[in-house]
This record gives sequence, structure tokens and C-alpha cells, in this order.
Amino acid sequence: MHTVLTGETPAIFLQLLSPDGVRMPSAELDPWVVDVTGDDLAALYRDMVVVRRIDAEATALQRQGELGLWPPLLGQEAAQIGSARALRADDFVFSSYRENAVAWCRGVSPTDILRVWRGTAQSGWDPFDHGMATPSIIIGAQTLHATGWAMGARFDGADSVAVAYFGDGATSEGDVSEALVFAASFQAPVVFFCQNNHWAISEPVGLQAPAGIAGRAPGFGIPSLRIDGNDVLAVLAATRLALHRARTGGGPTFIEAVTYRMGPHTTADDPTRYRPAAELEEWAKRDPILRLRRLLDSLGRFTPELVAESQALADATAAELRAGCIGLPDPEPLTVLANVYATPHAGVDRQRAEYAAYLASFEPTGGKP
Amino acid sequence: MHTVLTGETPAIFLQLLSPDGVRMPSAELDPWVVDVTGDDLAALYRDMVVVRRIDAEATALQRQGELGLWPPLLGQEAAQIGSARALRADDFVFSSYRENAVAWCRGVSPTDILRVWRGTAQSGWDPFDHGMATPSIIIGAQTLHATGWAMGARFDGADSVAVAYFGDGATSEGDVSEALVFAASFQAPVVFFCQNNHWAISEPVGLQAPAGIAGRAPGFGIPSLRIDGNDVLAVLAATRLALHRARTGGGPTFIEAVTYRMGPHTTADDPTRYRPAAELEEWAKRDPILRLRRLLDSLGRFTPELVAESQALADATAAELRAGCIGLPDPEPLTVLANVYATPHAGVDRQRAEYAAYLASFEPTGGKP
Amino acid sequence: MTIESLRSSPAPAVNGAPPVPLTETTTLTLAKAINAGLRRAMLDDPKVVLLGEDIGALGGVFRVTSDLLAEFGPNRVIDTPLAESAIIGTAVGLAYRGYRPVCEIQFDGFIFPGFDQIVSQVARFHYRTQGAVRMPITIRVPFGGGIGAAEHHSESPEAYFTHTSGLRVVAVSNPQDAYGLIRQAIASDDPVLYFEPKRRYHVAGPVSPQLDAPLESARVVAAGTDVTLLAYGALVTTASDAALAAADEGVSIEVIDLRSLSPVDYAVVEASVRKTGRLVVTHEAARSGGLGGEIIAEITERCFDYLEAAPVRVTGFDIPYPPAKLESHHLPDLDRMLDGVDRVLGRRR
Amino acid sequence: MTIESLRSSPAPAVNGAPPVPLTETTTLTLAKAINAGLRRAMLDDPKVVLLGEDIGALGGVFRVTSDLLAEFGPNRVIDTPLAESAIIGTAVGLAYRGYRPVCEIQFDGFIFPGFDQIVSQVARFHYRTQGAVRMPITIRVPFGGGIGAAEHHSESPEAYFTHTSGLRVVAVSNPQDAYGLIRQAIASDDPVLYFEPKRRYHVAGPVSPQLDAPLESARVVAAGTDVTLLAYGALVTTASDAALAAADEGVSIEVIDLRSLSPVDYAVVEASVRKTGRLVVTHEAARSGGLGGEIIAEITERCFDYLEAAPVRVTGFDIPYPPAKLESHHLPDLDRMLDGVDRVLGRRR
Ligand SMILES: Cc1ncc(C[n+]2csc(CCOP(=O)(O)OP(=O)(O)O)c2C)c(N)n1
Ligand SMILES: Cc1ncc(C[n+]2csc(CCOP(=O)(O)OP(=O)(O)O)c2C)c(N)n1
Ligand SMILES: [Mg+2]
Ligand SMILES: [Mg+2]
Repeated sequence: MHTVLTGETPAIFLQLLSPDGVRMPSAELDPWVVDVTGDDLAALYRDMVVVRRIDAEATALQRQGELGLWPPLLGQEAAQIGSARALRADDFVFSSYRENAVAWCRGVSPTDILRVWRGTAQSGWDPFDHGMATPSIIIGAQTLHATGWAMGARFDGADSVAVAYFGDGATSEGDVSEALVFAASFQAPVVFFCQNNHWAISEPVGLQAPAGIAGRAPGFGIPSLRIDGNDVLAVLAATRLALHRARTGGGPTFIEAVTYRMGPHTTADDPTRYRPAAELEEWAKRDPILRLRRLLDSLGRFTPELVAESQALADATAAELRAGCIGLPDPEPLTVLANVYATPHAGVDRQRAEYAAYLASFEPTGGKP
Repeated sequence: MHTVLTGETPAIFLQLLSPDGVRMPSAELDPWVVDVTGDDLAALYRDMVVVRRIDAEATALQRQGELGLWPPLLGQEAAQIGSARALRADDFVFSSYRENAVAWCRGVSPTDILRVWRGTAQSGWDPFDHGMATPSIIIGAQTLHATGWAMGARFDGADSVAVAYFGDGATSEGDVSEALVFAASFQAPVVFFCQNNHWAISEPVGLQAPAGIAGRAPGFGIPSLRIDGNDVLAVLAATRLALHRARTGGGPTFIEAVTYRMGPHTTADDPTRYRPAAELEEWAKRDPILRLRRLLDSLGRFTPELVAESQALADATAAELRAGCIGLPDPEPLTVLANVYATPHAGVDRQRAEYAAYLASFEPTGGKP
Repeated sequence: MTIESLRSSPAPAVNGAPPVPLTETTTLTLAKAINAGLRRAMLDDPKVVLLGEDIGALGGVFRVTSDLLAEFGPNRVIDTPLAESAIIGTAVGLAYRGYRPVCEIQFDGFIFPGFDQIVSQVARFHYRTQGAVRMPITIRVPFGGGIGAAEHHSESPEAYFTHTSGLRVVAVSNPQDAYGLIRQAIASDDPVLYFEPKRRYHVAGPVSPQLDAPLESARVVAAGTDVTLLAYGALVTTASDAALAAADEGVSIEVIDLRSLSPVDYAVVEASVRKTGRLVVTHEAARSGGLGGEIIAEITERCFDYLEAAPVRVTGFDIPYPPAKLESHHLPDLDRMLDGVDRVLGRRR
Repeated sequence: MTIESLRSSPAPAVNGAPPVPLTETTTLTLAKAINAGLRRAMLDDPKVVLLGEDIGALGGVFRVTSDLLAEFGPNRVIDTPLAESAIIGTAVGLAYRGYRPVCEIQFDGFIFPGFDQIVSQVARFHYRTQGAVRMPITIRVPFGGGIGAAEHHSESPEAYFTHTSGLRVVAVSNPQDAYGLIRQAIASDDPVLYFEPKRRYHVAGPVSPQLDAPLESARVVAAGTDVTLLAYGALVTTASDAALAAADEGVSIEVIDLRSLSPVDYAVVEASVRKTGRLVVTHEAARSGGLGGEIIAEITERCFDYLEAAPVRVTGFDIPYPPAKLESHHLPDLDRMLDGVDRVLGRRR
């Protein structure tokens, strides 16, 4: 059946750094990182150290009862930092719940990142302040939002790009396929950035995509790149490539960043029930921070200063995060009925008045018992 | 960007009959039609003539006000007959609304086919009598039903196959992509049979699938065939191939049958608003019945007997259809409240009793005014 | 408005496109009134874009978007691939970028593949972001039965949306409101489900460019003193006919066209029920969980001491929409409305 | 049942898997009772298969399907790809082939991507085919708030389904009913939405393998004479606590656990309201369009002459589910229920 088309995972797997941190050539990706300086690499390293620290601190805060839940990105720092650092301020990110390192790169304060997980708000920041939408908890829904935004950018004649972040599990949701359809049909300037971290809670990627992920987009008419997601340089390069295509009228690009979720799905998860320990050990060897460190080392840039400075920033950020988290005020009771509509609404307004009266009846304490 | 995967419509386009009716070799398809005799070809011809007549008669009935609506399959006879005639009785069809020739092959009586369009029932036949589900009007929904049925067949250890029929427009719906995901993950014995008739109401296939349709399934891990859907022999062969794969544990196959909707979307549609007349003329030259007739002619099998016999069967069927349609009784008023549940239901039972009393209050005529 | 003005008269002939733009009172069909309203909104605001299946060259299966592609081009009148979740989901993204998308759902029954995006995204972004992100999205839905159609083409899904906080829901019944409310819906910074009574698309009436009803307002179609009869969409006409028939028998019915289904204009309904003491609510949607129950519960709470009888519902049955040959049994008609009136007056059962 | 039996007591320690199979009254948590019921149904009928996300090795995020994969294998406990429409849609196909699928939706808020398949397919096949095709599909949905979760994890979408003809809807409140009704749901030839009160998963109680409630039945939790208080799911406990508190103040409340949300067991509710003359309905779902309004409209119609006051609703607000730190304001609690009781007694406002 040789003329029957078969789906095969593309053998192509783009890398710029070996797990040992050795810089490897890539005809496709090299052009996109020629301008990357040692300072840039150091900055990427700093970012990665800081967001790993944010992750650890948030996990600790959850264990201490200060957060309701936390979804660690441990292991995915290169995929998130490498891609987010490629973006311009006028680009717009539509992400899932795990992209906290992306939020960091978009200038969201660590405290704001935690609001949602502390339960004081359902959106930690104003999306327009950071060019990053409120993370989507409904798996895959945001890929359509990104596509629509990108259609709008095209209509506007702008060269801004939308980036949709989502996981390997998300690729099964109908919304993600529909986003590929619309993006292809309207040649929308959108980058589909899939972090294949090998797991969707307890389900291995093979259940979602037995033929792999990167091969899917081409069938919809969207070029696809499969890259080493633990290689920050390759991620940066591929994202720049995709952004450039989008900015110059080339339409959508799909990137599968192959990485690994080294922690639990969330702090509520118990991966020992489903995940072989050996797999984790294997992936620990491909740790994205270690890899960049080795590269820096080989360039003579892994200096005590860099270490100290990264450490200091991480410490300061962690302290800010902790203090900010604990200091987050509980929302005022009546905000429960605020902002349901943008304009006055007879039904909600009445309920708010009634509830205010009800609360007042508990005076003088004023609050809920 | 040569290592970037791009989506290209597979150049491969399988045929066994040229538009002139010349038998052409195909290494892939030939093995699946070696046993096809002249009698078989004559039978296929008869089928096609009859279903075209059903179509014409139903269209006429609609014009005369006897049917509410009719979706003609004019031009798609080869795609439907060739595929449906490859099936076994224990296979199961999950189709859309346009597969009336498939229903014919599954032994559904012409009158039963019309029930839905006359509005006397929402299902013209008992699915289990014919191994064919009630056609789905919600675009794409049936592809998941077919996949689930096929999963069940696999669990049962049966070698029966589910066939999902759907259109080019349907490929945009999330459900169809999800069906590909599930079929691939569970290696379900299902054949996805897409009739690309070039239009989804007023929308050309290029809007739904700028990179073509057949290339989509491989990305999900499902082998795909792109065939000439106006070539009844190629359709028969490809369907047999796909069914064989499914029966022998090979899992799902996707078939894109390239054909053309020569009529309006339905009798309510006005294609002159959106479709260039030249396109229709072009496709008329590739008429599926004409093509088979030319082949039969070249084999000396296009005999006056075959013509007469086909004509007679078509006439008889049309007469049966017309009489059956006009004779279809209106459903009894109280059936409006029947079968909502399989078991007694206090709410509906009460409403039925109330409505019966209400109707009775109009006695002696008994009916609705 | 006199009760005589309700008598149905044959529609005046209406041809061609609405005047460009509508400047004075003009007779238009309901479908053309929406078309004129869309056009007006698109002329007024370049951020208004239309999305939907077959809305371009075809002008939509009901021709509501006729000629708009030619006038505004494919970046404003967007024929989309066949995927409702994507139609709504990309509208969310467009709204994020400052657009005011108007989505057409081809028929009522096809809104459900887009349900998640409506309920979990469109309805919530403003609340979710403490007001930072607005969703000025209008979702147009031809709804209701009575046209002898196949399954999924005659439904009344409005109650799913009136139970969804964050959405506004309106249903129009006549060309004037259709023209006014489509523009109000598009101008609203909140998402609006806009239901169009498909069996009234071709009924014509006067449309003044000035007479805009506010989004949240009900309309007293005919004043009356004995019974309040609440309807919306296609059934407003039937209710008006029922009022005429009842008047012939000496029963005075106050007919209210709800127009806004969420929120309900309780000021108007309450005032009426306080006067009549008797309430009948009618809709095509299934009775259980339909809007009728909600309104009756609310009015019972607000007007308990004024009620002289239990409010009555005249609605579709608790069944999936039936085949065309049975729909006349399912749909509330004049006789069933009068039966409901009899019941609330204690004349039956 | 005496009112004292309602007082919440600390849950007895419950460990390990339920006995195999359940043969005598055993103390189980609500989650384990469902697990035992699923297991019983799977042992009894080889056509019962489970589908859902993470239901295999993990046993579901709430561990309701724990150990079932090991016992029944991957063809009966099917970890599916992450796609709710496909979970429901393939269940339809399995039902067509004679299976009795039990779908798990991971959290309430994730049911909407599967809404179309539920509303347009599952609910309708029996009607559509004049009874030829049955859909014995059970859809399990952990629902409700009170667990401090993120968005989409605390919702009460039941009214969308009680408005959908062709579906049965139940909500359980205690281990006994959970065990009985999951088996009844699976055994039913109709599709059943089975709502599980997630904040009560770990509450334990006795489960007898014999005591099965019929699918359509409500349960009087505590008899009373002054006010009927109607609840379901997690709020049954709160309502019982409210009844105790009210009893201390001399008000006698009849608490009814609705159990079946569609159809509602009006025989039981009617009998109670005829006795008390006063009705309070409570649910976590938004007030507008919620089940409360439907029941109040129906009871007002059936018992108008017995009502001494307008029935009252104590429900969630008309808002998207709020952030965790605000959910205590949204969720009906003991105080708000007592406030509702005061209102129906004319003691407030
Ligand atoms: C529509 C929907 N269904 C189910 C869930 C529950 N859920 C949350 S995360 C998750 C797995 C997501 O996996 P993946 O897309 O790979 O992202 P990752 O968590 O690995 O970053 C699931 C099933 C959800 N949030 N939304
Ligand atoms: C979910 C849904 N959306 C929209 C429609 C309206 N509709 C009916 S047929 C059709 C076009 C289908 O095109 P295609 O899949 O190519 O099948 P064809 O009609 O060409 O056979 C549309 C949009 C529908 N039936 N269901
Ligand atoms: Mg993942
Ligand atoms: Mg087509």
C-alpha cells in the first residue's frame, strides 16, 4: 500500500544544544540565533533559574495552605522562556494554566501570577497590560481565541502575532483542530505552541496522539516544527522563525516543543499512581537549566557573578512572591456580584442590593459569619 | 525551510476508470476488483440509474409540495453505490442526510427514505433492520458514533466494520477530528468515507481545507486514500481495501472520494447565487453514470436488455416511491408525546394525559382543529 | 395602540434592498429589517464584523446578510468554515482585539457545538477579568418552529442562555424591534444572544430609524384588564390573535412582548399582573425548565397577594422537537392559548 | 427517621476498597459507594463499560473508579483521549452496539464541550427512532462548589439538563443513594445524568446492598409541619442542619432530598406543601432559570390554594461561579437557608 498516505511522526527533531550543552549546527534554526550574545544567554539562564524558584516557592506555599492549588512547570522552563522571550510587546499570548514562566516574561508580577491559585480572583492581571490573556482552564479553548485575535490583526494590517500555548493532551480537543482549520483558511498570523510534556494528568501522550503531534498540523495546511523543548536556544530560534513567518504574511505555524513535566500535574496530583520512576530519571538528564549552564560554562560565561546574581534575583522574587501572596487581601464580599455585566443589569443589580441588605443585617461585624 | 513539514494535498489520486470509461491499471486498487464480473458491473449500473431516478422523483415530489425538503445526491451516485455495495450486512453505516443511495443499497425501501423529508417521522427506518443508523443532521456528529460502534465491535472480537459517511464541509467540525483521534488511539475498525463534493452549501471546499482533505487523517495516524469518487470501480476497490484492513485488525482508514454535487444543496437552495455555471459543465463531463456506461459499452455489456431492465426498475421504483410517499399516513396526534423515554416517565405521561383530554374536548371530530 | 391594529393583514409587497441607509419610516420584512440594522451598525462602526456559515455570497440561508459581502468585503463579512465552536471562539479573540463580532448560527439546533465557547468563555470574560475584558459579541440565532422543517431546524434553546449569567438574551417579534434591537445588541458592551423568529422573517411592517427600544425593555402590545398574556418571538402574533379572539368573548387580555428574556423587564410584567391578577406565559420551548417557570416563580414571589389564580403555562411539550407533521400539536396555537386563558380564569378544570 | 439522626457526626474511619461484592450493610464514603455500585454493575453485566479521562491507572481525579481498571481491564475501563464530545459521542456508538456506557466527566465545568452530543444525540435517539434505538448511557458528573477550587471546577449545570427532554437527571446526597442510584442509572434504558456532590465525596455512611430507591423518587429526610425545604446534592446536609437549627427555635421544617431532578417526584413535594403551605427551594446553581423556579411554578399551579406565602428561593446568585475566596458568599449556607425560612414565614421583609 505504498501510495496510501500514512501518518508518521516526523523524524526531524530540531536541536541547537545537545543534552550536554554542546552547540550543534542546524541549517533551519541557526539563522534565527546569530544575534544571540553571551549576555542574552545569561539573561535566559537567569530567567530559568528565577521561574524554577517561583515554581518551588509556589509549591511550598500550596503545601503550607496559602494556595489552593499550583500547577508546576518544572522541566518546561526552556520551552516557556525560550518562546516567550522571542515575542514583542504587541504580540498577544493566549495560554493554558501552566504557562507561568510565560507570564513572568510578559512582565506579570509574581504576586499577580498567584491570585488565581490563592482564589482571590479568576484573573491575576489585566490582559491588556501584558499582552497576555487570562489563562484558559477549559483545555484547548484558547487556541480559538488566539486564532480570532490573529485574524483581527490581519484585518488591521498590523504585524502583531498571536501565540497559543497548549499541551499535548489539548491536541485531542475539537477546538484545537478547529483552530487549525480557521488559522489555515484565514492565513492568520498565529503561532501554535504545543508543549508536549508527555503527560495529560495520568494519560501518556501516546494515547492522545499515537502518531505524534507535529505531524498533525501539515494535514490542515499549516507548517510544523518539532523541536527539542528542553533546548532554550532551539525554542527561541523556532519561535522567532514562526513569528517572522506570521509577521510577513506567511500565516500560521505549529511548533511541537518536546519536553517533560517533571513534577506532578498539580499539587493535588499523585504521579506515582501512573508514572514509572525511571522515566523521570531519564528526563532529569535532559534538564533544560543544566543544559544551558553547560553551554554557558563552555563559553566561559557561567561565572560566579551570574550564579550569585541569578540566585539573588530568585531569592528576591521568592520573597516578593511569598509576601505578596500572604498579603493578598480577600476580595470584598460584594465583589461577588460585581462585573457580571459591563453595563447596568436589572437582575444582578437587584441581587446585589438584596445581598448588601442581608450582609448589613449581620452588623455591626459587617462580614459573613 | 526544507525540514519544516508542510501540508500538501497528496498528488496521489486513485482511479480505475478514466472519464471516458477506459479501464486503467492501479497497483493499489486492482487486487480488490479482480472478482468483479460483467454482471456485477451491470448491477452497479442498475443501482446508479435507479438512485438517480429516486433523486429526480423526490425532487419532483418536493416541487409538488409532497415533501418538505430533499437533498439531491445527483453526481455522487458512484461514491455512494460503490462504497455501500462493498459492505457486509453486519457492517454498520453512520451517515449524513445526503446518503440516500447508501440507504438504497442497505435495503431501505424508497418510501422509508422519504419519511423524514415528508415530515412524518424523524427516522425513516429501524436502524437495526438495515445496519444503518438514522442519518445525522448535526454535521459530523455521526463520525463519533461510528467510532464508538467500531470500538464496541473490537471489544466484541467481531470483524464487523463501521462506516462513517460525511462531507467535505464536515471535516471542519471538531467532532470529526475527535473521531480521528479516538479511532487512531483505539485502532477502531472504522472507515471514514468523506465525499468531497466540492461544496458545503455555498462554501467551496477550499475554505474548509485549503490543503485538501485526504492529507488530514495521516497526521492523526490514520492511513488515507484519495480516490476518484465518480469512478464506481475505484470507490468499490478502495472501500474493500479499507474494510479488509479494519476486519483484519488494521484499524481505521480514511477515504476521500472526490466527486461533485451537481444539484443544489437541497431543494431550498439556489446555487446560482454562488456557483459558476462553468464548473458544473466541467463536472458534467465526468458524470459517474456515463462513465460506467462507457466501460460497459467497451465490454459489450451495455445491452438493450440492461437499458430496458434498468429503466423498468427505475420506473417501478419511482412509482413505488411516489405512491408510497403520498400514501404515508400522518402520524397520530398523540405520538407527539410517545417514545420520549424508554420507560414510564411521570412528567411526560402527565402531559400526554392532559393533551389527550384537551384533544378530546374538541370531539366529536377528535382531531386538532 | 388599539386592539384593532393587531389584526393580521396581508403583508405589503416589499422588494429589493432596504434604503441606503434607512432615514425614514419604511416598510420592511423582519429579515430585511435585521439586514438594514446590520448594515447601519457596520456603516457606523468599522469594528463590526460578521461571521458565519454561508453568510457571504449566499447572504445566509435566510438571506439576512444579503448584499453585505459585496458592500463591506470579506474582512467584514466572513464566510467561515463549518464549525460553530470556532465561530464563537474566534469571535472571542476578535473581541479581545477590539472588534464587535456578530456571529450567525445557521439554525437554532446548531448552536450546541458552540455551547462551551458561549457559556464558558463569552459569558464570563468580563466577570473573570474584573471588568478588564469586554465581550461585545452578538450571536444571532434564527429560532422556533412552524416552518415544517427537518430535525434541529425548529428549536427554542433560549432557556439554556437565560440560565447563563453574563449573557443578555433578546427575542424579537416584529421588524421595528428587529431593526432597533440588533443595533442595540451590537452596541452593547455585553454579549447578547439575539433570537430571530424564523417563521416571521417574511412578515413586513414599518420600521422607523428613530424608534429604538432599550435592550432590557418589554413592550405592552395591547392593554387589557383580565389576564396578562406574556409572549416573545413568533408567538407574539399568536398571542395578539388570541387577545382579539378573547375580546370577542368579552375577556380583556393584556399582551406583553417580553423582548428581553434576560434580564426580564419585571417592572412592566409586575405592573400588568398587579392589574389583572392572572398570568399566562407562552413559549415554544419545552415546559420544564423553560422561561415560563422562571417568570412564574418570580412573579409569584413579587405579586403573591395580587394573584387571583395560579399562573398558567402554554408551552411546547417536554419532548425533543417533533417531526413536521406533528409540530402543530407541539406548538402553542391560538386555541391552546385560549385554553390557558380559560384555565387561569378558572373556567376549565 | 428522627431529627436527631441528622446531626452531623464525625465520619467513621473508612479504608481500603469496598467489600467484594457488597453483601451486607457497610460503611462507605460517598465516593467509595459509587465505586462499589459501578463495580457491582460491571460484575452483573458485561456490557457495562466506563469511559473517561484519567479513570484508569489514576482511578479518576476523585478516585471514584479506583481499582476498576485492574479488575476489568482496558476494554471495560477506558481511559480516553482528552475530548468530552468524543467521550459522549463514542458512548452513543457503543450504545448502538448494545453496550451500557458510563461516562465520567472530570468536573462539572467540562461537560460543555460534550453538550451537543448530549442534547442533540443522547437525549433524542429514542424519540427520533420511534423507540428503536435506546441510549442506556450514564453520564457521571462531580458537581457543585465549596472545595476552594479554580474556575470551572465548582459548577452546578443541572438545569441545562432538566430542560432537555429525553434525559433523566439525578443528584445524590449520601452513600446509600449513591450506591443505589448509580446502579439504577446504569440499569435504566434511558440516558441518565448522575450528579455527584464533590464536596461530600469523603463523607461516610451506611450502605445496604438492598435499599434501592427508584430512579424517580424524592426522599423525606426529616418530617416537619411549618415549612417544606427542598434540596439536593451537597445542600441536603446543609438543609438538614438548618432544620435542626430552626427546630431549636420552634420552627418545624420538612426537609426533602429531591434525588431525581428530572422528572421531579411531585407526589412527595405536593404532599409536603399541602401540609406545610410554605415552600423554600435551595440550590447552588444560579437562581434565574434554575430548577427552583421550575419547581415553584409547578407547585404554585398544583397547590395554589394551599400556599400561605409565596415560595422562596435560596440559591447561588446570577453570576459565573466566583473565585474561591468568594464562594462562601455565593453558596447557600445555613444562615441563608434560615433567612429564606424566615421570609416564607413572613418574618423578614
Ligand atoms: C475541557 C476540559 N476537560 C478536562 C479538563 C481537566 N484537565 C485539566 S488539565 C488536563 C490535562 C491537560 O493535559 P495537557 O494538555 O497535556 O497539558 P499539561 O497539563 O500537560 O500542561 C485535564 C484533563 C479541563 N481542564 N478542561
Ligand atoms: C452542526 C451543524 N451546523 C450547520 C449545519 C447546516 N448545514 C447543513 S448541511 C451544511 C453543509 C454540509 O456540507 P458538507 O459536509 O460538505 O456535506 P454536503 O452537504 O456537501 O453533502 C450545513 C452548513 C448543520 N446541519 N449542522
Ligand atoms: Mg501535557
Ligand atoms: Mg460537500
